[in-house]
Amino acid sequence: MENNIKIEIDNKLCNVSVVRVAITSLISQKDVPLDEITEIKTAISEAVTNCIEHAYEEENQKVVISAKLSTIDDMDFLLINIEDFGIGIEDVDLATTPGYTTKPELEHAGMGFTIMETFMDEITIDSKMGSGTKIKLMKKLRTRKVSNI
Amino acid sequence: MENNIKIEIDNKLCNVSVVRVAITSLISQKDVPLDEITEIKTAISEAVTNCIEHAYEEENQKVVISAKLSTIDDMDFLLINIEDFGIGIEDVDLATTPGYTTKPELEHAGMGFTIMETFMDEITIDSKMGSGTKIKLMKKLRTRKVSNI
Amino acid sequence: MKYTYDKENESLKLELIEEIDMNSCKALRSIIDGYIIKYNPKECILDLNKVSFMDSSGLGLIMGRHSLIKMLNAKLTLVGPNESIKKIIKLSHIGKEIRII
Amino acid sequence: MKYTYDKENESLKLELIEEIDMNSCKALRSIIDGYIIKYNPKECILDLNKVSFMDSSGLGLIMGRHSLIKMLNAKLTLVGPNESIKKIIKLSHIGKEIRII
Ligand SMILES: Nc1ncnc2c1ncn2[C@@H]1O[C@H](COP(=O)(O)OP(=O)(O)O)[C@@H](O)[C@H]1O
Ligand SMILES: Nc1ncnc2c1ncn2[C@@H]1O[C@H](COP(=O)(O)OP(=O)(O)O)[C@@H](O)[C@H]1O
Repeated sequence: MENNIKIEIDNKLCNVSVVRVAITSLISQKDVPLDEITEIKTAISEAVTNCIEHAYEEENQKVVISAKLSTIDDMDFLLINIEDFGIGIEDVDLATTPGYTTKPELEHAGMGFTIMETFMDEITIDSKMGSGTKIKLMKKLRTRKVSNI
Repeated sequence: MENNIKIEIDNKLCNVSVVRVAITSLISQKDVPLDEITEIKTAISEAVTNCIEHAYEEENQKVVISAKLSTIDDMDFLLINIEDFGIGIEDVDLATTPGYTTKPELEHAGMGFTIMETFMDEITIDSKMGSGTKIKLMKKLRTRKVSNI
Repeated sequence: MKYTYDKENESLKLELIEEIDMNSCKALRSIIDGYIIKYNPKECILDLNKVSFMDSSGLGLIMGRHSLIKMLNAKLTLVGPNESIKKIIKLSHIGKEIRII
Repeated sequence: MKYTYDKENESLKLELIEEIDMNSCKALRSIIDGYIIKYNPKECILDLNKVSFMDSSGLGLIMGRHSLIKMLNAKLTLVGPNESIKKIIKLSHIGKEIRII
């Protein structure tokens, strides 16, 4: 069993909440605890905000989010890809250092990647200078199972 | 000024509410009255549900929803396309007749198109047998303007 | 679903909640019919006060229950639909046949 | 934004609401600083009880206000963050520098 959703947004900050509600609605098909939903929302918010804040100079660029909810052997997994086609990340190790940001003047905390790592089970960063960045996030859901007793 | 969002879902009924919340979140960027939001949600719900209920025999097929919010001369317009790649509609005139449904046994009311027509300003139906159906919905939003007094 | 059966008036009241769309309808249908068949009431009241959203699938649901209830020689009453739901009900022919409060 | 200024203790309390993300932060920042500059309080309390969602942009917002408030020789207190927000705050170095109630 699996369920797929793909969302393509313009690079506007007001669209980050559109993605959050859509993914929340998707996950809610499973009986996932509220705190886990909040943490997943936060991780996605970080990744999407990054594409909008760091990837592009121009407007009317795209960010693509695809989410897959899949059940394997009674376990539920959420896989999310967040992709932009912007400038890319030069040094991924440096970028993922807690507190590192190239936009301190805009009060970025430099904690986006740290939060994604903390709140998800797995993160893969695939970035190429000049062609874009793709973040893969994975989480095994703490789905409440209906007991048969 | 415009803002675009595109959502691609698997043909599962549980995904209709994902589309509804996403579009609601998009429209909420404008100060639209609640009853108008509800009516737009209803029209979209009809169109997406139709693609899932009528277009396909198999699972794992796609429905694509794209929404454009655009401001022209201080007026806000919402344009939504709902598209499937399924069997198509043989007789559009018949299909849009109030009360007409090919699935009465599943308690379909046959009022989907009537509701889309009632709640939106414009509807265009573009359907080809064997290749799919594309519904275009348009509505001029009753956006509350901030007064300058 | 909250339900109240009023013995004296033989009336069954069912309180629907949240969103009624094609997805939720399938479950709702069999639950509602279960109550109706259990109590065989003279009147069935569907309370829509807590329904924030309903599309034409809800119309199909109401029409189907209306047919069943008519067969049982009882009547159907709708309570508290919001404005958009009222509009939807009035678009269909059952708008004339069912009492809406 | 609801605010209360307690003259006796020279403490300013600001009640943040709903979601704090990069989009809402930009407006929040200038409003909060406006209040701080107006009252020049000894203590600034950010009430997060009604904040259901905050990501790292909120962390940046708090860090920025913390710097401003330190420059004014005042202190910053956070009240009522939910569990995920607490986790986020503790991930950063300000988790050690700010009082959280
Ligand atoms: N999608 C992206 N495209 C280009 N650069 C990025 C992207 N995401 C992150 N970065 C770079 O990585 C840095 C660290 O990111 P992050 O940990 O999220 O902190 P912050 O967003 O607060 O700066 C950013 O400051 C930016 O330079
Ligand atoms: N996307 C579609 N693909 C194929 N057939 C469709 C589609 N949408 C609508 N139809 C046909 O048009 C009829 C009327 O649609 P509608 O007015 O929405 O009523 P209902 O969905 O309740 O049947 C449907 O019963 C179906 O036969």
